[in-house]
Amino acid sequence: MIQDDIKKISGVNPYKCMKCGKCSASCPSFNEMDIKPHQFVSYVLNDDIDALLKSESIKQCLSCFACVERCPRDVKPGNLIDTVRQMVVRKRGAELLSPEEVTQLLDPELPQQLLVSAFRRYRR
Amino acid sequence: MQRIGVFVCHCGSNIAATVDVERVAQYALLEPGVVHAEDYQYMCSEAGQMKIIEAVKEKNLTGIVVCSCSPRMHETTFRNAAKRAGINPYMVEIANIREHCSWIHKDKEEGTEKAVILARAAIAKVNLNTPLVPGESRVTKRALIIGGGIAGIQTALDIADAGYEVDIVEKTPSIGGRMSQLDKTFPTLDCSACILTPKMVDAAAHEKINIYTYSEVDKVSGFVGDFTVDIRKKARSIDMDKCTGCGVCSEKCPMKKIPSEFNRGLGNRSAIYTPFAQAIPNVPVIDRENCIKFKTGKCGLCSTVCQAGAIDYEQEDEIISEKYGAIVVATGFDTIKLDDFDEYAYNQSKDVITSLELERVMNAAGPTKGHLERLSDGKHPEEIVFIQCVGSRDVTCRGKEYCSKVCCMYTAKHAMLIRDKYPDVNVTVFYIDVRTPGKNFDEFYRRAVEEYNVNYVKGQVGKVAPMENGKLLVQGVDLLDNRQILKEADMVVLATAIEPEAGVRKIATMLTASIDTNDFLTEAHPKLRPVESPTAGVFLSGVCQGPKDIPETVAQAGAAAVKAIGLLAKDKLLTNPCTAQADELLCNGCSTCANVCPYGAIAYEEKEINDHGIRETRRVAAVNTALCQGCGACTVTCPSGAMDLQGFSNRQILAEVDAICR
Amino acid sequence: MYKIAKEKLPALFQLLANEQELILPIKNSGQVNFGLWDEEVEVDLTALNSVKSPKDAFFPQGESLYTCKKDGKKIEIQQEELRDKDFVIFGMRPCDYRGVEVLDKVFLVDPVDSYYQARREHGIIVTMACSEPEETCFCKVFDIDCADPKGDVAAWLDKDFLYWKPVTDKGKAITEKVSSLFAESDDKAVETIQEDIRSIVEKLPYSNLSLEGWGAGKTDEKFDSPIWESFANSCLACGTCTFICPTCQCYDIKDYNTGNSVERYRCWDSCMYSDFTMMAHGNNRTTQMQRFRQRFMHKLVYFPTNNDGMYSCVGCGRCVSKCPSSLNIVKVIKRFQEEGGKAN
Amino acid sequence: MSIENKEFKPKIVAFCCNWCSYAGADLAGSSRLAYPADVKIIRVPCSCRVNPMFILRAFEKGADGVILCGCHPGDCHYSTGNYYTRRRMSLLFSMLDYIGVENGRTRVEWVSAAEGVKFSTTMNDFAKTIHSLGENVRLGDIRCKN
Amino acid sequence: MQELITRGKELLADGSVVGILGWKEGDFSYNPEPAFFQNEEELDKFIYDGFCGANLSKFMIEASKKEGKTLVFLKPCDTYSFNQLLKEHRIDREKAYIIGVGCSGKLSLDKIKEAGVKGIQKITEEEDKIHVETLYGDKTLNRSDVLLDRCHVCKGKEHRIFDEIIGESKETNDKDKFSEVEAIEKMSSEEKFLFFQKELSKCIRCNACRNVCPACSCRKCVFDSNKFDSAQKVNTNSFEEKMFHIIRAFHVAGRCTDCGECSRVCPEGIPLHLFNRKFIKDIDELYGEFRAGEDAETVGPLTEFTFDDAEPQEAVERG
Repeated sequence: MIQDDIKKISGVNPYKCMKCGKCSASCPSFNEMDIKPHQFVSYVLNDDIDALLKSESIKQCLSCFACVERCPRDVKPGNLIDTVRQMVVRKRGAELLSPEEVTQLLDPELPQQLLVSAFRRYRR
Repeated sequence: MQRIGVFVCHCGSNIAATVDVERVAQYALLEPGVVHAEDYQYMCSEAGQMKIIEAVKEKNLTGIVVCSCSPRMHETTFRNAAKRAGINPYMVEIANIREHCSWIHKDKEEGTEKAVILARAAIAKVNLNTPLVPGESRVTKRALIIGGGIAGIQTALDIADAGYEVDIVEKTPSIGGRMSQLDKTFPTLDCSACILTPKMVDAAAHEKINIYTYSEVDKVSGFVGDFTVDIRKKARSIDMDKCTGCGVCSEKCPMKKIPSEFNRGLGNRSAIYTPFAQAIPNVPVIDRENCIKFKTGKCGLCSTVCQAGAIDYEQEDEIISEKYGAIVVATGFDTIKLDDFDEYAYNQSKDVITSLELERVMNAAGPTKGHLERLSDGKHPEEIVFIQCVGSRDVTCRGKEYCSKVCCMYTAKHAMLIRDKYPDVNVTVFYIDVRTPGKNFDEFYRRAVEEYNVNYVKGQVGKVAPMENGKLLVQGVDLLDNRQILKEADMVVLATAIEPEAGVRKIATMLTASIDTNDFLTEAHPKLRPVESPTAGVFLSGVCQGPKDIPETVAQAGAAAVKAIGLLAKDKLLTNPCTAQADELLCNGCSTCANVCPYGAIAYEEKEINDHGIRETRRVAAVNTALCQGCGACTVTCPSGAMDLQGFSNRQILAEVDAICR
Repeated sequence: MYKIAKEKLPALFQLLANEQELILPIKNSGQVNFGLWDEEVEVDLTALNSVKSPKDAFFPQGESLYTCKKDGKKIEIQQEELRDKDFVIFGMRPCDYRGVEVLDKVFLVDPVDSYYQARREHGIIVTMACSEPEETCFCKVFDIDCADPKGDVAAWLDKDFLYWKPVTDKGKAITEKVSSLFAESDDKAVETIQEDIRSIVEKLPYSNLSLEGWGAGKTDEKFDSPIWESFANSCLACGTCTFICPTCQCYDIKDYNTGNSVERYRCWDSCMYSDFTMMAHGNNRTTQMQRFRQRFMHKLVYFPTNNDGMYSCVGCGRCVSKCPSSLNIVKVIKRFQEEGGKAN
Repeated sequence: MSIENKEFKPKIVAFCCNWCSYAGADLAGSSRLAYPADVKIIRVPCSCRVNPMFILRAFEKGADGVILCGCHPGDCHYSTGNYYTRRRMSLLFSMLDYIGVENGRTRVEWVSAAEGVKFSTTMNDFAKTIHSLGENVRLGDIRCKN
Repeated sequence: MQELITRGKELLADGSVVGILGWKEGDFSYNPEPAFFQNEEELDKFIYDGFCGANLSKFMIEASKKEGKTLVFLKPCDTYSFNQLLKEHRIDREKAYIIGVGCSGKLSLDKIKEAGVKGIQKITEEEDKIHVETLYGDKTLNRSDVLLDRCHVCKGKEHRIFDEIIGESKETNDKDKFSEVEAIEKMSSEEKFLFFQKELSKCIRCNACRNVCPACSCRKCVFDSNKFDSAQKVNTNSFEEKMFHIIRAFHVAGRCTDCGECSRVCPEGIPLHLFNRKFIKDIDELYGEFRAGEDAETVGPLTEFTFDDAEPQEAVERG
């Protein structure tokens, strides 16, 4: 079940969402997104993963994690987007960065999560 | 040998759906001592109780086991039934097969098996039960109210009107509480002070009510009907008998720049001050931390100007020890700290305020004399944004997971009042849900929208950023439109979550009243005993128990008063007969049990003992059953097992253990 | 007479254990007690006395008698099965063997104790002479020759060999089964061992202990003596002496509730315990003096009175070395002889 | 997971104080917060009523885990009971660990009357621990196993 | 020793005391018994030497019931037990006249035997040596090699309570008292279990440890009464001895003075002090150092608490 995979990878429980929209209110890329952050949660909830996989949003998300930071229900939509993005990468069989490459690119000041998601994006 | 009857309740389908009640009864019949077993729809009903009574008479039962809901629910019911049937009420044991079984186990096989075991344990226990007779204790006909807000005042008035002495302990210099800080009240828009002040005056004037302001509860001991409380009257530095309340001292005080607590820090007060004009008592207090006289030894101006000679710099804290029969907690609430909500810029801009601060801004006696203006520059605002659920319904460590309940309504009130007084101001409310259960509440909210054209947007605000032009850039979302909204606002008002007043934890500990994870006091039963704490003789009034608005608070205050009156009206209380008892033949006289007794209920006496023919004088423990509350601490500390607890004896508990483990 | 080299003993034990249970002295955490043999255990044949006497093999410290099983309101009684397989108990000392003879007088007379009887019938006793008697020994006082053990098989140990002499038919039968490991031996070597032992026994401090004043029929003379009090003052009322004694035979019968059944078992009791022979009305002996007196009067007066003069003490010396308060039967025997005149 | 493990039905005894934890268990019930039926609750007035004898007896008679729940420290209905409990159980559990009884078999948790959720999660977690430890063989009386 | 006898006779003669609790010489060098002397003549058999390890304080319970005072000889470590009994009102200070006796460590017969000694005829004590004459030849042993274990972790040679002191003491403490406990704590759970299983399987439930213990002073032990249905006279199963020893240790926790009598008297040589000392170590670590019997007033650690005591889980997992 792909929905379960997503939940497992992201650690997100979409049922905790109370649909307040604070994620979308916080999102700097809101206007560039076809599926808005808060919709991501309902898409997962409704198991409409195909739409997410095709979505433009996963490329537009800056991984700033404002939505993760501010979500009052600990739903973390940003992690969800990141997870879907990762699934796309996996589906395409794209290669991920090799460990040697990663160390060179590392800046110890940056949040780990940001690095990982950013690398995934720019590797394509 | 006991003759035990087992009665298995279906509780409609509450139990019967997941527990095969007939099988439980069949199995129970195989247990030692059981001579009768049956199941019935509702054991707690009159018909159900009659079944018990009939069975007792027919089968000559000596013990009863009821397999039903929690003993916290119906133990008393079935004990009374036993009494009616003519057997000792303490010959009844309950097997909790609802809360601890049918409600949590879905598989009927599993549920039934567990119910059988729980019944078995109760039967094993009842086999060892002995008839117990409660003792009596006296009731002090005086009540203590902790907290002098609307909840405390109302409770005090109701109890005093019934003819009992009441003391109110309030930690601030005046009674009145949060309600005195409010401007108007929903849904009728009465002026808060106009309806509160008369009650304050009534309380002050009531011959049965004694008010200790600027005082705190220091220590509580005793138990229901007979509490002893130490009240600390903090040094006010004013002789309350001499002060006339003329106010000259405050006017002349050179320390005037101290943020006023009453105005939520938006205005200033002097070091010697009366918190607000209608304060009761109308006697100032010296804030020693900020007073020049106390800081440097110089000044003393207030003392010079006071014609009554009421200023007393030497005054010290005074401890008053008083006995009470009942205690009502009415400690109220505060708003949560917003330090962690950086996105709302509360700490960055003076124009981002909480709703309680807005109350002061709108109030004629407030820092802006009731004019709606920006606190940063005094300008008249054109665009105001309200943000709902700030910290409420928030499961992260920043907020509270509960709904604060009052925000939707006061925000509608604020929006309406602003649009009414200043039609030129645009008001936008960002909300997640609008919750308006209550008489005339939804109508009130709809008026705000339909008559006053307040702009309600379904969605949250993600960020508030102060701009260079002095305005606030509000970035929100309209979920119905699926559109992000950017608004330049002059003011932002945060519907901040409320939480119990900080001191409540300490008070709860002193009262041994339990408290939940959010620091709200726990009620004895969420539905059936909502104004009583599980600790006998302690009652709950107002927001200390959970978020509520003024009408609800007043209603609960009245209910708490009735419960307290019901207690005070009794001359004597029956005490719990489940007390400790020492077996004199086994007692070593070592005093270890007395060391752990929280009630000082164990004394020692030299006694002539006949131990199977050996006569000698021994030092043995004697339990004062009027003082013993039956915790059992002594029983475990006693190495020889001489100390035992009636109703929860070693052998009874072991019998339950054996029955469960077999 | 046979002999077997010491280093071949494990093979002997293995062979014995192949056919039946073998019980012998085993060292566990520094202490020697009789226990079941297997390849893992450390056999110790040098210890003079095991801590507990080997009477356990016939009269265990605790044994189930029968079990009451509950099925609904019905109760079913299951009798514990009697011992029906042979076992060998190896290395019993001569004094302990006498202990078994004392127990026989109790359990094999009418009414016969079937549990004990079954074990006696199936038990094959290999006794072993005491190569190095110690100062606590006084078996000689009871006419036990620790150089010439009785039993189904008698054995002697010297530096290099174990000598093996079948005595009874049972002994001969077991010898047949293991004879492949044995070599024939003459009696000479054993005689040398016996001489050595007897010369040491002569030197033992207690060997000349007199039993004057004790024995059958002395109840009245001893019963009311104030000397008992002086012992009872120091007695801790523990059961050490009783539980290590080869002849103490008192037991209690108790029930154990397993939840679904009740197991009725018997276990050793000690007359030193305050609840010994407790009945519904209380206890016959209310003071430690009375309890202390009971134990020694029983061994030295009552038992001989009822058993043709046979003492129920065998002089093993266990109580002499193990009593926490250093009281023992020798002190009792002697103190009455020394101070007896003062008794009224 | 082995077949034996699947068949293992642990016996878990939970001692709950009347004022907090028992009420917490009631709340878990009325909130329909499930936990394994292996857990059976015994009501005691206060956690300080629980004698180490009770705990050992439970193990003797075949329990695989024993958990003791009381009011949070400071919230005891009898003011101080659970403070004594805390010391007593600290020592008892330490001793059980010392003689080689797996230390997950015993636990103390403070559960208030309002913590139905905590009660349920605690019991789920404890039952899981006992499942992973398997049958109690180090402290039981074999006579009770039949 | 003569000084003790003389003083005892004086006190008897002038009526200060009516009886004397001391030690009486035995048949062998190594088996003096605790005794109650009632007259001067009996006192001629009084002895005080290296084998007088028995702690006499518990005998004061019975002596306290008698008319008049009893003279009791207490070694430094015995005074802790005396104080503890006093704290628990089990004995009467007014009924006791305490002479604190010097102590240079007490001897262990088991250790002498472990050193390969058989057939003991006579033992003579010297400063640092012990001479043993036996049926199988003579032997000389180092005193420190045959001291009771408890003397190596001696609490100190100071009497905590006394009326007068006679005799000199010599320090014998040369080991860390918690090292044995620590060694067990470091074992795996399995190893711990096997260790105690092996030791406790020897237990014959003779109750010597309990009956000698000054802290086990209950009129009727829970294991002898029907209060908990726990009266079993025998270990028919490996559970019972555990139950007995754990509960016994728990009942004396915070009260045990670590006098070591339990280990001294165990006929099976079970190191029973390891239970009590574990509790002492836990108490020291969790609630601050506490010596039961240092005085007769301070309340024990299990009848006290602080608001921030360790949680049971932390206590177990502290490692």
